[in-house]
Amino acid sequence: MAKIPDELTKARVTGAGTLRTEEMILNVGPQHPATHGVLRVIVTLDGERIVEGEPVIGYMHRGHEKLLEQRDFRQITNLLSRMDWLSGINNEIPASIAVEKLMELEVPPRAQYLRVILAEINRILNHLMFTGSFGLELGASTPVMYAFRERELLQEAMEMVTGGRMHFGFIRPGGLKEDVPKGFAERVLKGIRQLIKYIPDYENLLLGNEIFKQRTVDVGILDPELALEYGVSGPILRGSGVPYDVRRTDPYLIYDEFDFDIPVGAKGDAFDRFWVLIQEMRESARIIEQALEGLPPGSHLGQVPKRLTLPEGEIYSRAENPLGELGYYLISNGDAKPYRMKIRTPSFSNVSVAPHLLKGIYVPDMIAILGSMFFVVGDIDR
Amino acid sequence: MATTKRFPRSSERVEPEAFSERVRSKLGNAAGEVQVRFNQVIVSAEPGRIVDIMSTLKGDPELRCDYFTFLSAVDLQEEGLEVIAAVSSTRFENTVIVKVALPSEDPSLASVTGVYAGANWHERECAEMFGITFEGHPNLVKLYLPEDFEGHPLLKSFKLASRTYKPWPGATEPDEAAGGGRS
Amino acid sequence: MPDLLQLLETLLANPWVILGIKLSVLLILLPATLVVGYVELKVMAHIQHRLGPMYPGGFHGWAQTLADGIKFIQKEDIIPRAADRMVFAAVPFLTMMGAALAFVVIPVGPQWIIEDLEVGIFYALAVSSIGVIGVLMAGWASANKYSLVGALRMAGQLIAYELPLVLAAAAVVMQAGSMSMVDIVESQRPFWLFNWPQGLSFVIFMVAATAEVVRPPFDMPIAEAEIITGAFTEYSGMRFAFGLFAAEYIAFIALSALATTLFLGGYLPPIPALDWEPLRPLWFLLKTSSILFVLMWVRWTYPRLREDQLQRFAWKVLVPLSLANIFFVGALKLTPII
Amino acid sequence: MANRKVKTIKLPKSVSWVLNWSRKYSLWMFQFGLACCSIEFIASAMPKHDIMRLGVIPFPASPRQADLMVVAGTVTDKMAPAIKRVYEQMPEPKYVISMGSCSNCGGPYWDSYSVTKGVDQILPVDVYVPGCPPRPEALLYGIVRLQQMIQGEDITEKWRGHDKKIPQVIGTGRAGGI
Repeated sequence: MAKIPDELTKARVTGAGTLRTEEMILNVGPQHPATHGVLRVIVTLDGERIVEGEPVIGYMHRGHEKLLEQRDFRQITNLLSRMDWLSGINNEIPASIAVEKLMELEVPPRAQYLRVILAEINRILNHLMFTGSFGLELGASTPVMYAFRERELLQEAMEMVTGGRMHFGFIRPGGLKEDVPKGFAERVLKGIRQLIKYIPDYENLLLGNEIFKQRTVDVGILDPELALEYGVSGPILRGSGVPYDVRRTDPYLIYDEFDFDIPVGAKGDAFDRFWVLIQEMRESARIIEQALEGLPPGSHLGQVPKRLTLPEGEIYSRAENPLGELGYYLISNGDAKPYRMKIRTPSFSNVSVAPHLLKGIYVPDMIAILGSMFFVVGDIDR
Repeated sequence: MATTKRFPRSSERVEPEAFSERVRSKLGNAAGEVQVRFNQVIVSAEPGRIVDIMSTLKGDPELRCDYFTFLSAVDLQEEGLEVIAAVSSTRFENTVIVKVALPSEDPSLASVTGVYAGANWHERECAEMFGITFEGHPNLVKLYLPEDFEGHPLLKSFKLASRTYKPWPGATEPDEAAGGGRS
Repeated sequence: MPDLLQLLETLLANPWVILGIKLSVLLILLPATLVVGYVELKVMAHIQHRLGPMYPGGFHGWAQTLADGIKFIQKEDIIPRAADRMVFAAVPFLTMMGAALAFVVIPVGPQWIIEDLEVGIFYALAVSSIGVIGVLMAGWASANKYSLVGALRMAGQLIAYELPLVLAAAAVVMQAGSMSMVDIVESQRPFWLFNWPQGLSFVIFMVAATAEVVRPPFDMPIAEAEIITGAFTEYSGMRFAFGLFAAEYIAFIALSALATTLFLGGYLPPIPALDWEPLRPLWFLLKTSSILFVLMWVRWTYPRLREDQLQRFAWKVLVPLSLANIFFVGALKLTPII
Repeated sequence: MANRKVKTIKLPKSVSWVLNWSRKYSLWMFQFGLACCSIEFIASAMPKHDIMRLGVIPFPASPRQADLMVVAGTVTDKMAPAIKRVYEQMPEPKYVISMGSCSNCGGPYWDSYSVTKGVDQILPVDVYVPGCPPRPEALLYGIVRLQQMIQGEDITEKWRGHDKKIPQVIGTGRAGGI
C-alpha cells in the first residue's frame, strides 16, 4: 500500500493541534468469563485493536513451593494434585518418580501400567474440558455439554478406582495407594469407546464449522523458535510443529513400550492447537487400550519403608502433563520433608509468551488466543 | 492442514555422558565442575559468567539448547543462595542444569533475558521469592504477590504465621502413636 | 356450522370486537415473551442433552420465566454514579417500544391486525431499528468501557445489516406491488408451502434479521465471553429485564412474524384447500413458531463471528447478493410466473 | 439499601409467598470460577447434574444481573478485593454460596502466606458447601438449602437493609414443591 502523506490523514483542528484517536486501557479480569479463572490481562486498545496486552498473574498464588517444605513426602501428593486441578494424577506422578529415583525404590510392573492408564485417562479428562471451554469462549455453548457427557463416564471410572473426582491422591512413592477394583477395565473401555465414537461430533461441531475456522485459522500464530525460547510445551508447542513430548524425548514410566503418534500442527495458529488437542485424545485412548491389554498381574506397591526419609541429593524429574512439561526440582537434605521443591509448571511458561501473541489483534481474537493457550490458572500461579 | 506423525526419538540424540563432554569442551574455563546425574548434565558456574554460558549453550551448533526449561533458586542458609537454571536441547534431547552460587547478603546476578526471552517471568518470580536482583531485567516488579507484601517467602528465614500460631495438629509419622499428635 | 360462521362474521363487523382483538394482540405480547423465553430454555437444554428447568411451577418448570419476571421486580435498581442518569433510564422504554411497535402492522389474520397501514412494511422496518438506538444510548450512558465497545459494535452492525434487510423486503414489495402487509400476504395466493420466487430474499432476510436482533452467530454486541453483555453490562433488575431480555424476545418474535408475513404466506394455510377463516391465526402462529425454533437451533449450535468478519460478510456477500436478487425478482416480474 | 418508605409495610402472606417463590426459582448464578471447585461447579451445570432444573440460570456474565454468587475455590489475598467488589456490584437481594474448603476456611492452604482463610471474612455467606472439592451433588444440595432458606425469608426486611441477618432454615420438604 502506498504511503499516504501525513497531512492528508491527520485532520487539523484550529487551535487544538492534531486530531488523534485516543488509546483506551481496558482491564480484562481478574474476573472475566473468557479468562476461565482469575487471569488478568491489561490491554491497551485503539478502537477494537489491541496495541499491547500484558497478562497479570498471581491471583491464584497459593504458595505451593513454600507449603511443600512444611509437608512430608506422603503429604505433598495432596497439594500437588491441587496445583493443576484438571490433571491430578499427572501432577502426582513425577513427584513419586523423583522420590523413587532418589531412594532407589523398585516400582512393580502392574503399578507402572496402572499409572500410565490413570495418567492417560486424566489427560483425556483435561482435554475434554478444554475442548468444551474453547467452544464456549467462541460463543458455541453446546460442545461443552457434549464434552462433559463423555467426561462424566471417564470420571466415573476414575471415581471407581480412587474415590475422588478431581484430586485423587492415588500415586504413592513405590506404586499406587491400592489396586484397581473388578470391572475397572470394562468401565474404562466403555468410556473410551464412547469417546472415540463421539470425537467426530466435536470435530464436526467445531473444527468443521465455517465460523469456527474463520475465528481460529491464522489467529495467534506462534513461531516455534519463539515458543521454545519461552519454554512453551505441550499441545501448544506441538501445535506450532515441534514434536517435543516428554513421553518420547525423555521416557518415564513405561511409555517407550507403547505405540502412539504425536500429532503436530502445521502453522501454529489457534486452529492447529485445538486440532492437536483433539487428536491427542485419540492417541491417549490408544495408549489406554494397549495398556489394559498388557496389564500384568502382581502387586500394586513395591517395597516401601514405613518411614519415608530421603537420602541427600537432588533431581529434576519431569513428565508430560496434559498441558505440557511438568517438572519438579527436588532437593533433599536427608529429612522426611523436601528441603526445596521447585515446580516448573507448563501453563506458567505457556502463558508467558502471550504478550507476543496479543499484539495488533482484535479483542475477539484475544479471546480465541487465550482460549487456545489451554491454561489452568492454578498451574500458572501455583 | 495439520499433520499427525509418529516421531521416534531424535536420530541426533546424544547420550548424556557424551553431551557432558561437549558441554565441558565448549564452555571451557567459563564453567566449573561438569557432571552427569540422573541423565542430566549439571554445570556449576561463576556468577559473572552466567550470560556467557547461557549464550554458548543456546548458540553453539553442537549444543543447541533452544528450550528454556526453568530458572529458580534455593536458599542454602549458611552457604548462601544458589540459582538454578535449566535449558534443554530438543534436537539432542538433553537437559543442562546450570548452578550459580550467590551470597545471602544483597544477592544479584546478571539477567539472562537477553539470551532467553522466556526467562522474564522466571526471574521476576525468583526476585520476588528470594530477593535476588537481576541486573538488566526489563521489568523487575512483583509477579505473584500484592504490591504491599513484605518479605521473600521462599527464604528459609520467612516463617509461616499460621504455623507459628498453630502447629500441625495430627500425627506426622506413621509410627507415632495414633491420636498422640494432637496438642 | 354455517351458523357459527355467520355469527363470527357479524361479530367481526362490530367495531368494539375489532378494538378488543386489536388490544389483545398487544396484550398477548408480554406473556408471549415469557413463553418464548421458557421455550428457548427448554430447546437449549434438550439440544444440550439436558432437561432445563424442571421444578419451578411443578410441571416441567413451566413457571421459570414467570419467576424470573417477578424476581426482577424485587431487585435493587442500580444506576452507576458515573452514568448519564436520564439516558440510562430511558433505554428500556426505547428498546421495548422499538420492538413492540412493529406488531402494529403484522396481520395475524386478515381482520386480526391493529392497523393495515399502506406503508406497512416500510413502517415495520423503520421502527424495528429504534431499538438499536436504545442500545447505543445504553452503551454510551453506562460509563463502562465494555458497554462502549458493545455500543460501537452495535452501531457498526446496524449499518451493515439494515441494507440487506431492506433490500430483501424490497424484493417482496416488488412482487406484491404493494407495501401493505395484508396485500403482501394476499399476493402470495395461491400459497403452496413456500413463496418460491423469494427463496433467496428469505435467506438474506433471515440472516440480516438474526444480526438485527443480535443473536448468535451475530451476537458480538453482547458477547458474554468477550465484553460481558456489552451495552447492558451495567443494567440490573427491571431495566435489564425490559431493556435487554423482553426487548430481545419481542424483537425476535416481531422479526419472525415479519418473515412469516413476507415469505411464508402469513396466515395462509400450506394447502389452499385448508383455507378456513377461523384457522388463519393458527397457521400464522405455526409458521412463526417454526421460524423461532430454527433460530433457536442456530443459536445453540454456532460460535460467534468477529465484528470485522461480519462487516465483510455483510458488504461483500449479502449486499451484492440482495441486489442480484432484486434483479432476479424484477426479471421474474416480466414473465407470467409471478 | 435502607429505605424508609417500606419500614411500615407488612406484606400479606400470599404476596410474600409469591415474592419468595419467585426469588427461590430464579437464581441467576454469576459465572465465577476461582480454582479447583470451579470445575465441579461447571460440572454441576452440565448434562449429568443440570443445575438449571432447580431454576438456577448460569447465564449472567455481569454481576449486575446476578442473584447468586458461588465462590468456588481458593480466595487469595490478592483476589479478595476483586471478589468483594464483584459482590458489591450485585443488586440486592443477593445470596452467596461458599463452595469448598478453601473458601470456607482456607482448606489445604491453611498455613499459606497468600491465601485468605475463609471468604466469610470479606462478605456474608448464606450457605457453606463442604468438600475438597464438593461433588456437584453437594452443590445441588447447597442450592436446595438456599432455596428453602429463601422461601422462609421476609422480603421487607431485605428492603429495609437487614440483609445481614440470616433467617432460620425452615423445613419445607423437598425443593421440588411448587
